[in-house]
Amino acid sequence: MSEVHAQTVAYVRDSMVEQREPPLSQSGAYKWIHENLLSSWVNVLLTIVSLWVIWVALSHVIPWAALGIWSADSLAQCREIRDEIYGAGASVACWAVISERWNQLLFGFYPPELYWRPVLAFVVFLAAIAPVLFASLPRKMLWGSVVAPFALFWLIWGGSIWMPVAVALGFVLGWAVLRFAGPAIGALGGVVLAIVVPVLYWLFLAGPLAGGLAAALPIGLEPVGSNDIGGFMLATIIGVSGIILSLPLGIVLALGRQSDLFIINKCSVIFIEVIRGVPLIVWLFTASLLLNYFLPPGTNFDLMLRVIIMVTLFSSAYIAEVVRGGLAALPKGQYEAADALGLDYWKSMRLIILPQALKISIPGIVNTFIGLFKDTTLVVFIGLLDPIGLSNAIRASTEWNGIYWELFVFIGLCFFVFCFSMGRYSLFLEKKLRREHR
Amino acid sequence: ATLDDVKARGNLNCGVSTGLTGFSAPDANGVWQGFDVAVCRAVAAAVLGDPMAVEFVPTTGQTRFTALASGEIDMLARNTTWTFSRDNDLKFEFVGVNYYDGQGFMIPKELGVSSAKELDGATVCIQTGTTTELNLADFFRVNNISYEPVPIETNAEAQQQYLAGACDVYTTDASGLAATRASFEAPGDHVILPEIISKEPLGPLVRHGDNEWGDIVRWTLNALIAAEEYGVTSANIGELASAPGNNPEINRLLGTEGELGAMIGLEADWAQKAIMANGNYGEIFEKNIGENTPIGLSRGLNAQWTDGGLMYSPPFR
Amino acid sequence: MTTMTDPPGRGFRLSQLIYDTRYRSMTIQVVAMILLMLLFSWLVSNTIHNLQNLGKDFDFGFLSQPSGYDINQRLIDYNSQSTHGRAALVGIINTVLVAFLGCALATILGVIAGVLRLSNNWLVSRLMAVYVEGFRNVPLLLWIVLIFALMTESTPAPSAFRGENPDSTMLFDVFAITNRGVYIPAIHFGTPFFDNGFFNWLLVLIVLGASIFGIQRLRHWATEKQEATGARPTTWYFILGLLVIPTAILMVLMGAFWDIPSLQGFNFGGGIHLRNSLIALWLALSLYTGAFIAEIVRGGILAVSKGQTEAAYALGLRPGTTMNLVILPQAMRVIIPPLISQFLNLTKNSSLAIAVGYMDVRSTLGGITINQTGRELEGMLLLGLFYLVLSLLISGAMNIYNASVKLKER
Amino acid sequence: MQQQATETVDRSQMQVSDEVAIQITKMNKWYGSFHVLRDIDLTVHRGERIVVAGPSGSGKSTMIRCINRLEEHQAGQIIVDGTELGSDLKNIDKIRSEVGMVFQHFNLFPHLTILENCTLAPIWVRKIPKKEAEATAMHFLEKVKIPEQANKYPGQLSGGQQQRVAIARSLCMKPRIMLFDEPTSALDPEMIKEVLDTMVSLAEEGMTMICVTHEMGFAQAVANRVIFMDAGQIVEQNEPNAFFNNPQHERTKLFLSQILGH
Amino acid sequence: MQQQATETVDRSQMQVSDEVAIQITKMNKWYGSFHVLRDIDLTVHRGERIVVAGPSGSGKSTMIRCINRLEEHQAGQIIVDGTELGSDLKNIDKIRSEVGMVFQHFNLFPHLTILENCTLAPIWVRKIPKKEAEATAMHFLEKVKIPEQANKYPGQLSGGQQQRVAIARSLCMKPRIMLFDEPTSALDPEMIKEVLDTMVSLAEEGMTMICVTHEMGFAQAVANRVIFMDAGQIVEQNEPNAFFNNPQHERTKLFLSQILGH
Ligand SMILES: Nc1ncnc2c1ncn2[C@@H]1O[C@H](COP(=O)(O)OP(=O)(O)OP(=O)(O)O)[C@@H](O)[C@H]1O
Ligand SMILES: Nc1ncnc2c1ncn2[C@@H]1O[C@H](COP(=O)(O)OP(=O)(O)OP(=O)(O)O)[C@@H](O)[C@H]1O
Ligand SMILES: [Mg+2]
Ligand SMILES: [Mg+2]
Repeated sequence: MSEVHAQTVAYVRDSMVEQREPPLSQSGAYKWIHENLLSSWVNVLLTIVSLWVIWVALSHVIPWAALGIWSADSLAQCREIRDEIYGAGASVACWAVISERWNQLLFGFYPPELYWRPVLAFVVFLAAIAPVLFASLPRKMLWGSVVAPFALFWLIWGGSIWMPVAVALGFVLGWAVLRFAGPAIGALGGVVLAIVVPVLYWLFLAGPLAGGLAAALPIGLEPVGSNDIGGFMLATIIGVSGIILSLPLGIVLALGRQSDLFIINKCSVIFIEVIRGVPLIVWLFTASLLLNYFLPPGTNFDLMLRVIIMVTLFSSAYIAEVVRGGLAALPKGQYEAADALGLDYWKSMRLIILPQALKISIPGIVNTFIGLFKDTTLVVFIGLLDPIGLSNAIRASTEWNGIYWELFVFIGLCFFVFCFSMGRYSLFLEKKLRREHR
Repeated sequence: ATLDDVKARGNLNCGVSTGLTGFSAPDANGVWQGFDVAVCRAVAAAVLGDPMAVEFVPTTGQTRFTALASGEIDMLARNTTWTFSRDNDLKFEFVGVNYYDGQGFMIPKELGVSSAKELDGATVCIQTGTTTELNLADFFRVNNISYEPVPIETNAEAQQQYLAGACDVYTTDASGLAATRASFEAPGDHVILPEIISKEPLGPLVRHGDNEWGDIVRWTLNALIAAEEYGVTSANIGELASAPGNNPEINRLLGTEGELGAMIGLEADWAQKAIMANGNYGEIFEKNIGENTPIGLSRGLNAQWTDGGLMYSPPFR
Repeated sequence: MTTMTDPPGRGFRLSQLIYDTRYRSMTIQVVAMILLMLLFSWLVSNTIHNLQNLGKDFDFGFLSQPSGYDINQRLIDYNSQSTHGRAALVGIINTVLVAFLGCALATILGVIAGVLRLSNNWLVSRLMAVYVEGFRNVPLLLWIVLIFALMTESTPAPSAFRGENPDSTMLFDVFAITNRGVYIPAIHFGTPFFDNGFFNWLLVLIVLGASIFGIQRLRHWATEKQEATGARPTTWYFILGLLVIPTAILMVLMGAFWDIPSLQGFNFGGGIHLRNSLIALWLALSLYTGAFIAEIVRGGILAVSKGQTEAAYALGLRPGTTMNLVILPQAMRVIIPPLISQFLNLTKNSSLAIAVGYMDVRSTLGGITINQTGRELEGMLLLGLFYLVLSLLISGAMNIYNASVKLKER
Repeated sequence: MQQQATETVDRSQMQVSDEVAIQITKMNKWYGSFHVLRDIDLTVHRGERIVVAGPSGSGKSTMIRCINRLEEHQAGQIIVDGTELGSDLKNIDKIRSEVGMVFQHFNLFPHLTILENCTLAPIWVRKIPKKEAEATAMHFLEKVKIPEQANKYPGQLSGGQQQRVAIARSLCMKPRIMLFDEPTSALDPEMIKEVLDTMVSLAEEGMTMICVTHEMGFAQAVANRVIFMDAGQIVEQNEPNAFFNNPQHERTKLFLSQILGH
Repeated sequence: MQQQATETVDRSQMQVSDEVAIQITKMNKWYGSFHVLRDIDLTVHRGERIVVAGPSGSGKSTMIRCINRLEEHQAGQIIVDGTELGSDLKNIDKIRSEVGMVFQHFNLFPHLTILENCTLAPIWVRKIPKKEAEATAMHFLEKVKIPEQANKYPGQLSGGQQQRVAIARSLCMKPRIMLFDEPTSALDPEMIKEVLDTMVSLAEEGMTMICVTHEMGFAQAVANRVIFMDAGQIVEQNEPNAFFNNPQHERTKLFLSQILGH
């Protein structure tokens, strides 16, 4: 034992040590391999197993896919070519079915000379969605987004331009009522009137108006029926319109679920839970088998439209939960500040709460969209020709009867590319939002 | 009435199968082709004068009846078996039979089975959603033998399962079996057993209650059958129509004599257009499923009554 | 307490219905209620009208009529002469079965994949990422179909087991893996105590349950011992013995014998047949949901801050113990709620059984039955109700669990 | 504490009129069964500057939040500017647009620019033309000394700047009364001064203010009354000098010893 | 700073033995290609109380985390209590159970009660009977003055209390050496004192301690050596008085002027 300072060597460094490179064993490929693949015997084992798995998978798939035959008229011809090149019975893909039918898988039976329309529609859609997804774009572009749905409808289904215009006019009407009559009769009355007037307009005026305009000034595109729409185009249309149309309903449901008005709250909860508790496929069957029962006798519209309605209801329940999350994430102070400034419920929702809550919800909405987009494959069970339905139809043709994997692989890949990139985007957005919140 | 609706709309909504080889399938250009499709085209031609004025609505086994009942389609020309309960309980009207089918079995040759009665303990692939599974259950129960049903949603899957040996037997309507076998790499390795365990008269149907429309569809089908009987083909029909011959039945059929068209509310040359659309019944058969197609079905029961088959059109008079 | 905020004397004015907070909410709710009722009565009257027009009625009588179709996979007695109601019940049991199996396997797969994805083995974590992304981004329907087809293609047909020098042989001479499913040995009783097989198995279950209870006591005892002395006595052979011996004795008493599957005619006979449709659906559902669960597990583990691991290490805890005692219990709280909602999804997704011909309730009640009887309205209603009840049960369980594990905060 | 800032205040300029701005009588409030506010009686005259102090949880925030109905009181009366706060929505709207409120956490709207934050309520509630609203907003932003930030977003500003914007935002509604709920307690020390300065200048202009704060320097310099609350009731009130130098009630003494000894 | 608290320390009681507790020679560490620790040489004797200071990012945390292998060093030698830290897992376990560590953010296990937090490691690592472990835990909880919180969960405690629990938790393993990584920097001022007091009493009992801290009052009162690090190296070390009053190196001077001038 000694006194306190006995060992204290006073020390001052005279020259600073410079930054050195790490020793070789601690850097470069050696270290990487050692650390990432072989750090312990468990790891070595895992590495070996993984390599084996990769080998098994690739050794089967790569030759089959890479040696595939790309040009043939039918499966039989494909087999002949294969026998010629690789010998009988070799396992190679017959991609010819894709090269011959890819346009059907993408567009269904849409007239090939009109392919520019869905393509243009897709571009317009991307342009319209861009300002919503990327906050850095000028806000003015949002006006484009507002108009886009009507343009998209017109581009895809064609027909007279006056129909979408007449319908759009209804929204303008509603807005005008809200803007000009609202102040005179109070907020609540304004809202009610802004719903009633356009609905009356659509019911009684829009049709004749569109007809009249079309007669006076016939501008239009060649109409294309819903039956001609199929493949990924159908999946996209159902998915996109499902999500976009379900947004307003979803927001209303979310607000309803947050509301402390007992009846409204309970109704929203019941709606959301019932919709979410039952599989989509049951809802789709409902759309196809039962919807007609619930509507006035004689009403009869397009299966695709019915599916879109059902999908809209379905996704609105999911969107509602996403939006509810967004609403809950807003600090209470925002609600209070809006109240304190004298904004009423609707104004504070519209101007303060929803713009922020929706922004937070976008990643969730994108994820819901991915799920919905994948789920559109279920429409095959009610006879719509989505990619899978089309693959069945293609197999039913005498040329391609008997082909199997190639169609599924192609469809799967398309879905993967689409959903994966969407998923990455939503991840990016989530990270960005989290950064901004810090 | 349906006829007016169709005329006002300018096209016929015809329900077909989402895809059944030889009967209905879209080709590379997206144009529907097949035996059932031809019936739709004939009706469209008869009613609207344009065989292409058809909107094909693909239906599944589950959705077909609702589609028809709800008015989404004007007629259903999808391999649908005419049964008592469908006609009466489901309130539809079968207008005739365009194909006499029956449920059969296909089995690999190497199993050495020659009769369906030997199938005790076999695994049987069936396509669900039709009368098939009921027939199957009855057949095995009546013969007091056991089986293992493997229900499959689509023909493509069933084919794949069968080829991989996941089931010993594939059962569906004989026409489907033939079509499936035709697509195999080695069709000769599979046999279709002689037993036909059910009657499957397939025909177009319409809703109950609109008899005018039912008559139009019925007689369009009959016109196709009669045309074959009288030797009216798409090749000679122009000639026969322009110069009325000495067979009054043909003349009435083609509208050069009598007022048959007016009686069902159509043009006088309605049948002529219907036949011109795809040819007569025999031509349609040969083109889509006949012996010269990959499917290679023989006429069998579907031959004209004059040839010992069941195709028999009531007289046009 | 009384509300005194309003000056007395002034009576009720109509404008209060809108401008008075007390009445306003009432007004809105009453209006909403009326609108809702109107909507409902409109729908119902439409339905009645439409049914009338079609000459149909609303009647569940079809449930007691013979179904006329066979179901291959059934856990209760059923044949084509049974009623539609019984067919629905068979379907319900099948749905519950595949949902239960799926949830179990999906959890296992998901946990393994989620943990491996965090592994410092680059190859393994990449591989898991491929698995997760691959399954998450392709529709489930495609996976079900693909896995079904893959299973039939990659396993031998029963005929391959036939002959002198068969292409395939049975695994350990008792399991047969074929493209029709897997055949495993079954146990039968030669001298059963009861005539009804069910009671025999019930007896076995009771004995097994008693053994497990004994094991619980044993482990409890071991824990007490550990608490008292610090060292945990070795108990695994006791546990094993307890688990096996009583049941084994009972089995011997009842003359249990193995029923080993063997080739009989077209197929394997005897034993238990796990059909490919079940296995494929089960695998597909599990793999698909497992991919989502993997992400949840990964998120849950990442959510437990690195500091927790470090603190545990600094205390001298081994990685395994740290995982069990520190990381997992915390991660669980984050993981369980989304996990349950994945279970819900899996259960609902099991309705895609139709794609592989697995006879779940969607295929029996919602498929063939509706198709044969034309009772869409009644059938879909029952079907929807069934799924709804199932979902509510699962989410009810979730809420109870959530409440019980909530972290105590200041 | 920022006494240096407030020493320059010329108290004689701040006039108190006889007119009653806020009249609270026997106001009571419960959260569930917890009695938060008990028989609050308070009369505020136009031009008065009242500081509310008290230990945490004593109900200060709740009281001033009742004044513009962010919380509902269950018994008693609150009359603001002659309008009684009841369940009548019109009255609530009227009072809210006349009473400005500044929160501890600013609660600026992060998705709007500073200028938009300031013009939002005038445009939508007061229906003032946008041009005019912007002019007013710029005027008040100049007053709180940050006109150059008008087109930035709240996230880009420091805490002190944000709080000044929050004050400007309230002022744009031309309120006759301002409520402050611990406006400086979420701020770093350097920023407290700039916010207090703003408040002092407001006081100098004769704004009626009720301010919950722990800044005793501010209270001493600006307030003409200090109210001390504890356990949901007003325990003591007095003019600042008397309050600080000669507290009467036991709790007040204890509280002041803690606060000032700190 | 809490100098009043530490003024009472009787330094003469704190004995330093000749025995070497930690011996670090030429230790180097890289993060990727970034050279974090450069040629660290340090000998700590049993009973020594060492304070490590230095600007942010200088590698203080990294250094003490290397001592119980929370980070791996890539070159040089670390010998703790005669056991060399290498890749041998047994050695690592041995050292970890002899070296206690207290983190800036406490890192208590939120799902376990305070008592369970304290008994977890003794039971599972030292295989001590539960009863005994609990008795020890209560002993140390009393020592850090919070025995009454034993059955609460960490989330229910204040920051200062949590940090004291963290110290008690480490002590329950009866470590021979304690490492502290800025134990007070996440705490509110009132709470800093209670934690420092606990550390002082530990020091008085002769615990070998290495403590990264910015509490210079603590350093002056308790440490018998202050180490100043910069850019991953030890720039200067000395006994506290000399260190604070007569810093030699330029960087040390600069650092001290910033820290003390604050
Ligand atoms: N929404 C609420 N529900 C229940 N109790 C609440 C609610 N808000 C506040 N309280 C309680 O009411 C009491 C008074 O709260 P208030 O916020 O008015 O206190 P305060 O004096 O402003 O305190 P501080 O100085 O901490 O802000 C506190 O006991 C608080 O816990
Ligand atoms: N995991 C890591 N990967 C890469 N660099 C790291 C990592 N951890 C720390 N560093 C870097 O190493 C350097 C030393 O970090 P360290 O935490 O030891 O500093 P410190 O002296 O404790 O600083 P502070 O006072 O801020 O805690 C810093 O530049 C830091 O950015
Ligand atoms: Mg407060
Ligand atoms: Mg540090």
